[in-house]
Amino acid sequence: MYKVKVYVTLRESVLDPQGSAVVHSLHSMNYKEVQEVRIGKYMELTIEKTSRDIDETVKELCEKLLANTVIEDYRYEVEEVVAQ
Amino acid sequence: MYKVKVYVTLRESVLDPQGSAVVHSLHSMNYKEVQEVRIGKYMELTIEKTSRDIDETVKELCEKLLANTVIEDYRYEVEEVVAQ
Amino acid sequence: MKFAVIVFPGSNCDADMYHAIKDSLGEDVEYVPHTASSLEGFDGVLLPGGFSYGDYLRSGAIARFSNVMPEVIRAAEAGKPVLGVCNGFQILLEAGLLPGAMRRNDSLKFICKPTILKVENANTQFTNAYTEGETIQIPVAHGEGNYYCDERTLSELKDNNRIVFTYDGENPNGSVSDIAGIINEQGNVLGMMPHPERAADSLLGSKDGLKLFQSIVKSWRESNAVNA
Amino acid sequence: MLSTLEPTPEKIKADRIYAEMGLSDEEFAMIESIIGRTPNFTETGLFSVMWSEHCSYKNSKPVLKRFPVTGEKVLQGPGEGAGIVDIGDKQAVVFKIESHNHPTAIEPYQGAATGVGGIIRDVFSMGARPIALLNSLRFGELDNPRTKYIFKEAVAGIAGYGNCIGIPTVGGEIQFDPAYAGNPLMNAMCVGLINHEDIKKGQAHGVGNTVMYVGAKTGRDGIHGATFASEELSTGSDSKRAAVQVGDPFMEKLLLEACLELIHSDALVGIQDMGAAGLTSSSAEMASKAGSGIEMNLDLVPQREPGMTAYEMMLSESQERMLIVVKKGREQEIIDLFAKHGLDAAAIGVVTDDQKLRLIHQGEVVADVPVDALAEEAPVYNKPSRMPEYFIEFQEMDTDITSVDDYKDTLVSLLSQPTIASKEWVYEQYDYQVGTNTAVTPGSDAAVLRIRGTNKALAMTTDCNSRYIYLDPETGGKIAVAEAARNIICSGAEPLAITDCLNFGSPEKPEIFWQLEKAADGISEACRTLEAPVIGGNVSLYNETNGEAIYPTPVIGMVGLIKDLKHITTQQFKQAGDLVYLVGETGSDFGGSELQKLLYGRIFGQAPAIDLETEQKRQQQILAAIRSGVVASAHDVSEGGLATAVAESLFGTDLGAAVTVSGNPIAGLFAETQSRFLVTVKPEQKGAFEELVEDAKLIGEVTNAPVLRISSETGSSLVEAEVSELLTAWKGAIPCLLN
Ligand SMILES: Nc1ncnc2c1ncn2[C@@H]1O[C@H](COP(=O)(O)OP(=O)(O)O)[C@@H](O)[C@H]1O
Ligand SMILES: [Mg+2]
Repeated sequence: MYKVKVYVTLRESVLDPQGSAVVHSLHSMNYKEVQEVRIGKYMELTIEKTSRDIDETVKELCEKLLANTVIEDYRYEVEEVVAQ
Repeated sequence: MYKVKVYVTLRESVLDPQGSAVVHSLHSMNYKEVQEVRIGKYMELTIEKTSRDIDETVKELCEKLLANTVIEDYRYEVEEVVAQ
Repeated sequence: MKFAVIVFPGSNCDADMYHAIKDSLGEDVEYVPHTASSLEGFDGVLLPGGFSYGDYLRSGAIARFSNVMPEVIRAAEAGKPVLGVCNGFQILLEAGLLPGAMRRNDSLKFICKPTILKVENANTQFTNAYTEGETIQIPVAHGEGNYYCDERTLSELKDNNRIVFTYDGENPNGSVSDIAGIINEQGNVLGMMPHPERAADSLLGSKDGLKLFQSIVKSWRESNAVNA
Repeated sequence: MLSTLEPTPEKIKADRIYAEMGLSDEEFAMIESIIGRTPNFTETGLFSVMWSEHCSYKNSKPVLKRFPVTGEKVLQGPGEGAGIVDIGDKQAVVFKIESHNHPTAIEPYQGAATGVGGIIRDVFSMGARPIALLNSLRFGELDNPRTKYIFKEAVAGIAGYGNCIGIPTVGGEIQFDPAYAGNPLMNAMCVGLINHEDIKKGQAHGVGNTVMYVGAKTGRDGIHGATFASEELSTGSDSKRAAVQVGDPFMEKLLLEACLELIHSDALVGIQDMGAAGLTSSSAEMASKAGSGIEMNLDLVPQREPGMTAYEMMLSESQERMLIVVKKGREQEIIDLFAKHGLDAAAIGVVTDDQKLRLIHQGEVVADVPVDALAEEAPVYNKPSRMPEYFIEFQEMDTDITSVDDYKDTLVSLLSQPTIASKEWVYEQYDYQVGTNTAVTPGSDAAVLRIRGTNKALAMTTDCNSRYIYLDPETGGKIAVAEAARNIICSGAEPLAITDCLNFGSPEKPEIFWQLEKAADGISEACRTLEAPVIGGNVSLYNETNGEAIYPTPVIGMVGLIKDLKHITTQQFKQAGDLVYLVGETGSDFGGSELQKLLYGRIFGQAPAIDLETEQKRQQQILAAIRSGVVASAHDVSEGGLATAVAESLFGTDLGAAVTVSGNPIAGLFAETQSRFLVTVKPEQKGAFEELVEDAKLIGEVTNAPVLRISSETGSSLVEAEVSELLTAWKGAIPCLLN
């Protein structure tokens, strides 16, 4: 059994309206020290062990569904856990 | 200067319709090994150093704005970086 | 009676609310910007629908920190009627004036359609012109109207008759116990996802929402003993 | 500073770098002779976007000339952000349609969303308040995951943008056909209202006046979008990622409110949105129209990313930006006005008298070219045109259909064709009511919005049966306009004008150019006969994937005026006992029909014929009947024929109907003969109605029992179905295909 964590972030040059709105609001709440916020997705997947290489599977999941590679980048971490 | 990563996830007890939908489509794409998906937010903040304790600040930001603690949990990581 | 329609950046049902009050209900109403620092002179406060601050992060999350919000809270504490519709409801939740939180619709899609509501509690200052158990047609239009609260809060809401409207028949968003609208303990703050201001003119298909506003005015007149 | 990485003029010429930007050798030579030297990299970029088909219409101009563009009520024809038509009471309606096909193919959510954002800016930059959005969509068949994904995401993107900004999306049309599998179409239309006194034009008058930039910061997104839109899609198009922009509807909402306030300021001289080709087209066009020049200091352009070059800034298509010209000395007022709406405004240049676009970056002149050369003097091509083989073949074919297995099953199948099926799955995602003016919501022939404060309303629709146009572009072009007008008329409105979006394949192919010319001829003739001039539009060519063109798809957006709210009419049958009339004769018209597609899996033969005089006469008579209050419901008979039209009129009611069809039952039920209407009338108004509408034939009546009964003249039953069964097929089709 694997616990996989996937981080999907907007590509550097892509506008992040959410992030800008949050910075704006933090400034007006007087947290002027916050310079930038970028907002992405964080996903936790539980995946059963199969004969396939887990890295290969996760990469495929990300490319096909979890991330929109036209505007997003992704990275992930795999951790093997012992099923209870 | 700090780089802060904030992870906001739905509480265990709260149903995650988005996660369920992703599991559903992964299954129909024949990734039957995926058992569960939980979807949260991943935020990267760039925060200037001030006299305040950074942990305190980040906790406040999360409690006040970044997470809605009625349904969400959060955790974060702080990394100090040297400004270029 | 004089109403304030609070306008946040990104509000987009502010004008609809304004016209419902002015043209259909025939009461006084003014827009109040999010920057305002006083709500003096207003007898009721309306938080309209829309996408305040783009609904970025979570709907209502940023709006609750607007300058005018402490005044909205003060008005609520002073017992004035405060109505939040759709995004307004979301803001009231984020601000803690009502319990619970909103999740995305269980369909994960924005949904705009007429819904049938059941008036669960006709004994509030927002519903006294309806009869208990009456069904009314009021449209919804939202992407995040899937109301959530924990078990304890839910039983408290139920025990104290604070669920004011439920969806009758189809639940469009997956909200717990089919909740469409709830009221605070004091009975002067109502949050609801359906849009009564869109059901105040028969040209648009239903006039069932008008009674909600009429209820507010009626209660206010009674408690202020003002003669119309 | 010229980026050291940029090629020198000599290298641009020697290595034909201009060709990668879409300029031909001849065009590059023309540029050299206009400016009297070889252009540098930035200048080459300016010309390449401004001379792209998307901005210059270099291939389509000769065709567009054919359209009738004037009319008594036309206040502004093609050429500005959007056209304007007078609706009385010192008010006018502003509308335009535009394509965002290629971005939607690459990134459907953002592509569709920014398409909506762009057309909204076109309307509010005219000074009008946008009141409604429509769209016209084409996808491949919903039988594969990729198409389903594009369809779902494009719809979500349209919804995401329109809902957030708070403009109701009230109508549209969708067709599904393999011809669009690789190249979906996304056309968005916006309708706005304006008072005559507020009409602003995008012109940069007054030497010394200040050029200001407002809205979102400029990033590297969408660089070369206009060029990209003027190329065919190929399998490698995914790598053109920079051409996709992310929209920020919240920013646009702020910009919208700020600009509508700005319109009332006498400090404002001119305003234009930064659409395709961003800063380049907005500045060059504003100066060119006013006969002036503009000098801009690019260091002052608000930038989202560090280190952007002049080339990148000028070609960026970052969204939610506007360029305005204000009176010298009044800048602070403007800055304050925008600040009130949470926006920054920056003075970035001045209006000059030398008719040049001059750009300064980091202390150096990085471009200095005549504005007219950019904006107006793009070459115009008269492309060769040739009648395609398929057309000649189709004209000879017999398309009669002599047998179907079971009439009722056929009707059920037709109702479940995604093109006919209910689009509720789509429009439920659109907030079609925000603004509380939508008197007729999606689901009828046209959407109707009341004009607050008056007793009038506007009806609006988008239409285009591209199958007919493929079979016969000229006839199909006429039908597209006629059908739009029918939808408007059936709602109780008189057509005011149209906007069009010409989606075609590559004009380099003579057969495609022929389609374009013929369709334009057909549209023009219909516009003349039906008195609905063209007040603006958009051209999207090169809609091909791997050499295969889409069906020619000239989408028509039409707006009509309802003079009295009492005239608002919908397609739903109203009451049991009402008489059902069919207006117009029925023939064996099956070319390009839904039935043909259903039975043969493809379309062929001749498009249904249309006689515009007859069309016009019937439309006028039906409108007169509606205005005199004798019409209970009206619906045009289109895809799927009379049986489909009757079923559609029953959906959303708890009624039934019993009707009789004459002649050949297959044609009577399913033929797509043009210029036909389905009308119901209260029995007591029978005489009055028949007097007003010549070609009306009584075919049956509305019944209490929710059953549809259709019989032949001889009395034999053709169709007998519970309305609920038909409804299930019709409503369930699209959700079912998506699961
Ligand atoms: N993409 C869309 N967006 C919004 N509404 C749509 C869309 N497609 C279809 N509709 C609505 O569904 C109804 C039926 O559409 P259609 O079959 O094209 O009608 P018609 O043939 O009368 O033009 C219309 O009210 C139309 O506005
Ligand atoms: Mg129609």
